[in-house]
Amino acid sequence: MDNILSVLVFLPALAGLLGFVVNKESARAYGITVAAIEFLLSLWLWVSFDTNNAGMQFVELIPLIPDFGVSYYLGVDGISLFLVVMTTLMTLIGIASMSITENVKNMVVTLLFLEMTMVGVFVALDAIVFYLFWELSLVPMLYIVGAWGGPLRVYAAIKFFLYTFMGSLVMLVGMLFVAYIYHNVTGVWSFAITDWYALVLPIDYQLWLFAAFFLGFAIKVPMFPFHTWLPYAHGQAPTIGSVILAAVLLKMGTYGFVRFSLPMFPDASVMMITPIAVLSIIMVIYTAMVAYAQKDMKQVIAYSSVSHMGIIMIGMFAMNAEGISGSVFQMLSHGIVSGALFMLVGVIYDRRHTKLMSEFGGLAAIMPKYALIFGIMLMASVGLPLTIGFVGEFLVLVGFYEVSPVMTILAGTSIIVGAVYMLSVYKKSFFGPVTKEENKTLKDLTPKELWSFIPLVAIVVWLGVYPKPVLQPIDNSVKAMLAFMDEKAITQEAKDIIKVPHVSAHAREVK
Amino acid sequence: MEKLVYIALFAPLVSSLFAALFGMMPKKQFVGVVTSILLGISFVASAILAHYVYTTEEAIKVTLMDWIGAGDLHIPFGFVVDQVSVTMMTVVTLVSTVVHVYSNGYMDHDKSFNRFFSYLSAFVFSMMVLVMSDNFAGLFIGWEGVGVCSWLLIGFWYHKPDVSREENPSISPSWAANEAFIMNRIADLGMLVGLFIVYWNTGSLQYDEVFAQLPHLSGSVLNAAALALFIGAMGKSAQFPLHTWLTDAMEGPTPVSALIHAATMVTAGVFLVIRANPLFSMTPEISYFIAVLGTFVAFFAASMALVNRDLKRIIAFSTLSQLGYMFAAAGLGAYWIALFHLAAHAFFKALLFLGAGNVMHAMDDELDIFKMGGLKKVMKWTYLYMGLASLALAGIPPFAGFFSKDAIIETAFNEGTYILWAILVVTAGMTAFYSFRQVFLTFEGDERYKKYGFHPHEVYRYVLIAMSPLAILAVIAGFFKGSFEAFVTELLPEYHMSEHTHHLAWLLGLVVLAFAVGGIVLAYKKYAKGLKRDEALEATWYYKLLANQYYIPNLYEEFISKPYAMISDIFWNRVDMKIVDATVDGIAKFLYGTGDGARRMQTGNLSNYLNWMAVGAVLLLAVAAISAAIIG
Amino acid sequence: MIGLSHYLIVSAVLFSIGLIGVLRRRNLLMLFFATEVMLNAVNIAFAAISHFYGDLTGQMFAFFVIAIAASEVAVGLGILIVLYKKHGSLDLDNLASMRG
Amino acid sequence: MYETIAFYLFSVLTIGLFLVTVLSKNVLYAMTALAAGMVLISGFFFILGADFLGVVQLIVYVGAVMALYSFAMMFFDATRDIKEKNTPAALVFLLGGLSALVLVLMFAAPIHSEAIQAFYPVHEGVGNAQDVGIVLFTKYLVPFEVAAVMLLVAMIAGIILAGKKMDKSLTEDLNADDEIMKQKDTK
Repeated sequence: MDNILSVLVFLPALAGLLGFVVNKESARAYGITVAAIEFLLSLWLWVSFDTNNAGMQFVELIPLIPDFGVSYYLGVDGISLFLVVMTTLMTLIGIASMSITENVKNMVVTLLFLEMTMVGVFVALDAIVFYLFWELSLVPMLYIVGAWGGPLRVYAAIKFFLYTFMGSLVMLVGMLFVAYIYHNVTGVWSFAITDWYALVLPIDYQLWLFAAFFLGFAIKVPMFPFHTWLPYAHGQAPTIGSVILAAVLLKMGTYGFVRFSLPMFPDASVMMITPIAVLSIIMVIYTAMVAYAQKDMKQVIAYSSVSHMGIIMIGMFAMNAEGISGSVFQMLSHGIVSGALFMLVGVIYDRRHTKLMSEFGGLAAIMPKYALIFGIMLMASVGLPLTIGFVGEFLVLVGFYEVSPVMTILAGTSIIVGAVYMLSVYKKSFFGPVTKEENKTLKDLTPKELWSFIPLVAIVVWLGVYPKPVLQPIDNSVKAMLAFMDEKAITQEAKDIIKVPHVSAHAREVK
Repeated sequence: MEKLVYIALFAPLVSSLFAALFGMMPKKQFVGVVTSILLGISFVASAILAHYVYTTEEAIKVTLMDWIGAGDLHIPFGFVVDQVSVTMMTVVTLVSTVVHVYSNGYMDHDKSFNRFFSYLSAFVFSMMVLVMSDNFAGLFIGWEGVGVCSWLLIGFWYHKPDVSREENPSISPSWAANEAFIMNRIADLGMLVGLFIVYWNTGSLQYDEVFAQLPHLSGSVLNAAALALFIGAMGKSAQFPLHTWLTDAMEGPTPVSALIHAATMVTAGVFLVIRANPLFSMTPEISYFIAVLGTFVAFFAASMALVNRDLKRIIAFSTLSQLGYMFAAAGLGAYWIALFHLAAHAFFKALLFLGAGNVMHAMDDELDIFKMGGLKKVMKWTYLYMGLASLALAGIPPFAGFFSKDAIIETAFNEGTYILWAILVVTAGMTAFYSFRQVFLTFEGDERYKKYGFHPHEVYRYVLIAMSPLAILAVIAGFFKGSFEAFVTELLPEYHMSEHTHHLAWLLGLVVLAFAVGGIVLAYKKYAKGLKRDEALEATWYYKLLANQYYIPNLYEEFISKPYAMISDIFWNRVDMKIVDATVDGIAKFLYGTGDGARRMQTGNLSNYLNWMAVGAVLLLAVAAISAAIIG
Repeated sequence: MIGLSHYLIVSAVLFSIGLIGVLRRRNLLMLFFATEVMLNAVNIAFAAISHFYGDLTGQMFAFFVIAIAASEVAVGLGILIVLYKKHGSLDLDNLASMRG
Repeated sequence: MYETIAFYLFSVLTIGLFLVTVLSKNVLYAMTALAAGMVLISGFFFILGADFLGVVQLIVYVGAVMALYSFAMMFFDATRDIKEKNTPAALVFLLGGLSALVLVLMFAAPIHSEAIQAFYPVHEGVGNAQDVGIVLFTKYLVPFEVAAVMLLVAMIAGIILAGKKMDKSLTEDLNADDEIMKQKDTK
């Protein structure tokens, strides 16, 4: 299977097309089957991935427009591998736990198409291909929010679409400009990211390009103050939409930073550490406080997403292996945990058709299994050790401490403010006496729901206790990237700040 | 021996998971039995390890597997069983086992019986990780783990509604649980920062590697690390100003209070300081600060205990006060004395709490000691236990507390910190007073409970038997002071009194004893005959100040909780909606408005279009001409 | 001596006259005339440039302009006739169905 | 010398004639002036040595296009003056004047680039028609064919558009015929 990546990318889309001829009753089963095959394929990818190789693997390269250097260029490294696996997993679980009853077939087809674009973004190594998938991913999400959403769905969907689209257009300009510079320098056109890596740019170019890419990625992340589309999108989207949005789509932004901004503009990245860290700290604290003020359970989770993305952002700009590996790991962790939390909110919404916390209270006594799983995910969300949430957060903070102790302490307040809003959600919804009559007869998790959560709980605990299988490949690729950034950096300041880890004994053996 | 280490560590985990299997089912008696047995196994393993370490004088180190590895950071799941950790292990598992057995009786009628044991065993597991870990990160796992278990257990009766602070100072179990968790989190941030400082300056989090590196570090780094770690310790050990959660945590079931909020978890902070003694002994300023804070908290908490009416809260304040003593000892460099007091305190304080649990059980969860009195007739054994524990707490020879607490006070004198010494001596007197005020009000005097319609009765016999090991240890633990010192100073720095102090030791002891006996006598005079309320005293400002915990919870509420909620609300409604989001919408509206305005150009008249086109063409031409002129 | 600029200026003036016609007239037929004027003006410029640079490309362009003008007239007049049948006039002011 | 005189003469005449075209109210005058202007423009071409272009200009514009216009005018009432609400003269002349000014300025400016290379240079001693033919049928063959197709399409389009309902009178009442037919039927 040399072209497993192509299979991974296009299998869902082809299956999605075929899905149109599947009859309505079996659409769901069909979706689950396809997503399961896709997930197994991605697992196979992981199994056959050489964890000691820090470079790109499973590379596929077919020139598309040779004159302009555009090619169909795919590959994965330690950083993208697990994002792909997480994408397929969350899609599978999302489809399996889906509670939508109308237009199921369309939803399944949309989700499969969305899966193609998400996998495509993570495996694309050609900027144009990357950009194609990046923009294409907006369409299914627009449709999901706009067609299955709440009362304000059109507003939310359009806001989401236009906002992110605007950002990525600026990014496109940046990409074209990089290609242009590349052409000027080498005389050939190329859109391959790996070629671009070799480009050493002067500082002012780096800064401008960094800004262009930043806008595209930051809106997607979403960074403060570009985050306001997110609460609307989450508030209006159906559960499955929120799950995918929080788990995968937001990661595309942070992944973009790792894939493009850091290695391509090392000096600009170093210069922008402080502004980005300040924005991230605002994100962490401010949105956590906003989350605390929410009355709607789903909005709390939505804002908490923003808050956690702040941690991911700050880790990325730690410029050392601890921080960046932690940040990538935190992407996975946040994907799983926030996805699960949105699914959990969906469970209660299906039963009561409200997400207001004041409508609940005392649910722990009525729905103990639900309360248990919510509790586990809550603890993972606030970063309890031995859950997946801790590993990333700890590494991020460790990493950034080297850059700035004061800002680390400020960002570290996330463990406090995060606990504040999460525990207050839990207390308002699950603790206290049961006050509402209609809550007394609520059903606990059905087996279907339970079985969608069990894998997530298992992952949360497994990767919390033994993150090595995931963390090590990530770390290898990140170390390689850092070494390369350090070599490429042109200012002394950047060389000082980018910290190349000592090559461990293990890695030396491999070489 | 490795196997024993794992047995001691994982038996509580197995126990917790076993109980969790039945967590959502109605009460199953065997759950309680099985978990108790598993805890017993853990205790036996710990005891054998203790014996092994005692005889061979060598530490056992095991590494289970890698945990986190990124960059240059490598954290394994490594465990070390040395003199300090084995002491803690033994104390923790012993008290836990007793509490487990006790809980079989205490939680007898609770519908969440199985769940309770699951949490309780999970707590023991976390505590074992905390004390056994051979690195700071592992300690932090346990640190947070006990925090969560404490959250679960304080909020165990989560169904109770929130009430006003006047009605119940803790508002509700779930409120108290959240308070405890969040306050601990604040301190944990300090702890984390401590870890970061340690890691970036020594390149490791393993105790032995870190301590080996310490002499090469600058003073400011050491101070920062020590301070940050101590902030972590302050949270877990409820030192001022993060102390309010501990008394509120009394909302949890009483066995929980005994195990977590008296004997084990709250001493984790002291354990950390003892564990990291090479660091703290190199930072005299921070250590002195620890000692001063400890002394202050000892006095401060004791003062609040003087007037409290709540049985459990009095004991909680006394726990706080005793933690202050431990920190004072550790801060003054007498680490082994701190550890000794920690162990001794664990025994008699757990006993005291369990006794209080018996009383509560008998009094249908009534906690107001003003409504009790004369219980000695029906609860002979409990009276005996609580009396013994209180004697130990008051520091009356030959009970355990005398040996440990006296040593601390002597240390304060020996270090020349006479002010601290004086405060500690006065506090010892206060301790004796409030302990016996409580005992006398509960067990002696008129039977006020009859008025309120209670029918107290003694608890199950096996519960009383289960408590007996604690009672015995509370009595005799002090006799092992010498051998304990020899044992733990293998690892901890030795601490000797100077010649001068040595000569005065008997005198100093007498002073302390005098204060302690004085306190008891005063309590006996005032309360043994029955409750005579002194309205005038109760109306004074200082009485009210003490009864309201110096109004500190109110201050926190007014100046932290409420502003936080208010600012959050402003951030959401004003900033996020009205500024950030409105800006985005504003841009959209502007574009829409421009489009709407430009629509008027679309008259449908081709001639107008042509005019516009001409205008555009001329403009473009002009631009081209001008730019050509500039460039060319 | 007549140089390139002379021709270009004549061409520019003629083009502007055509532009004035386009702007001023409301009768479609007259608009067509004005466009023809503009096209011819451009052709002069092409031919002149071609001449003064000794390159035939300019003439080629002029050919194609003429070809396009011819087809434009053919199609445009057809449309005019249809319009006239429908509205009975060729006045632009009567045609406002595209009003936004 | 003759060239100079011819240039100025043609310039003045074309400008005047085209002004008449643009400003006249009478369609016939306008068209006549346009045709005359076109002829004079072919004169420019001859001066510039583009003989073939000049001939084509005469044939296509003066011959074909003008013929088309005159036929088209037969459909409309061409003798009457056109009544139209002209755009305000100020705006028109401002725009026209401005564009003329800018263009003139641009064209009058000295040309800097000396290094302009002829892609398809004029050959000495070869007739213009031959030269044009060679270039047109080699380098510009494809555009030429495309233009041919375009002309064909335009022709067909013109026929179809203009030929629709050709059987019906444009000027008389459309219902009149129907009336006559009905009357015939009744008879």
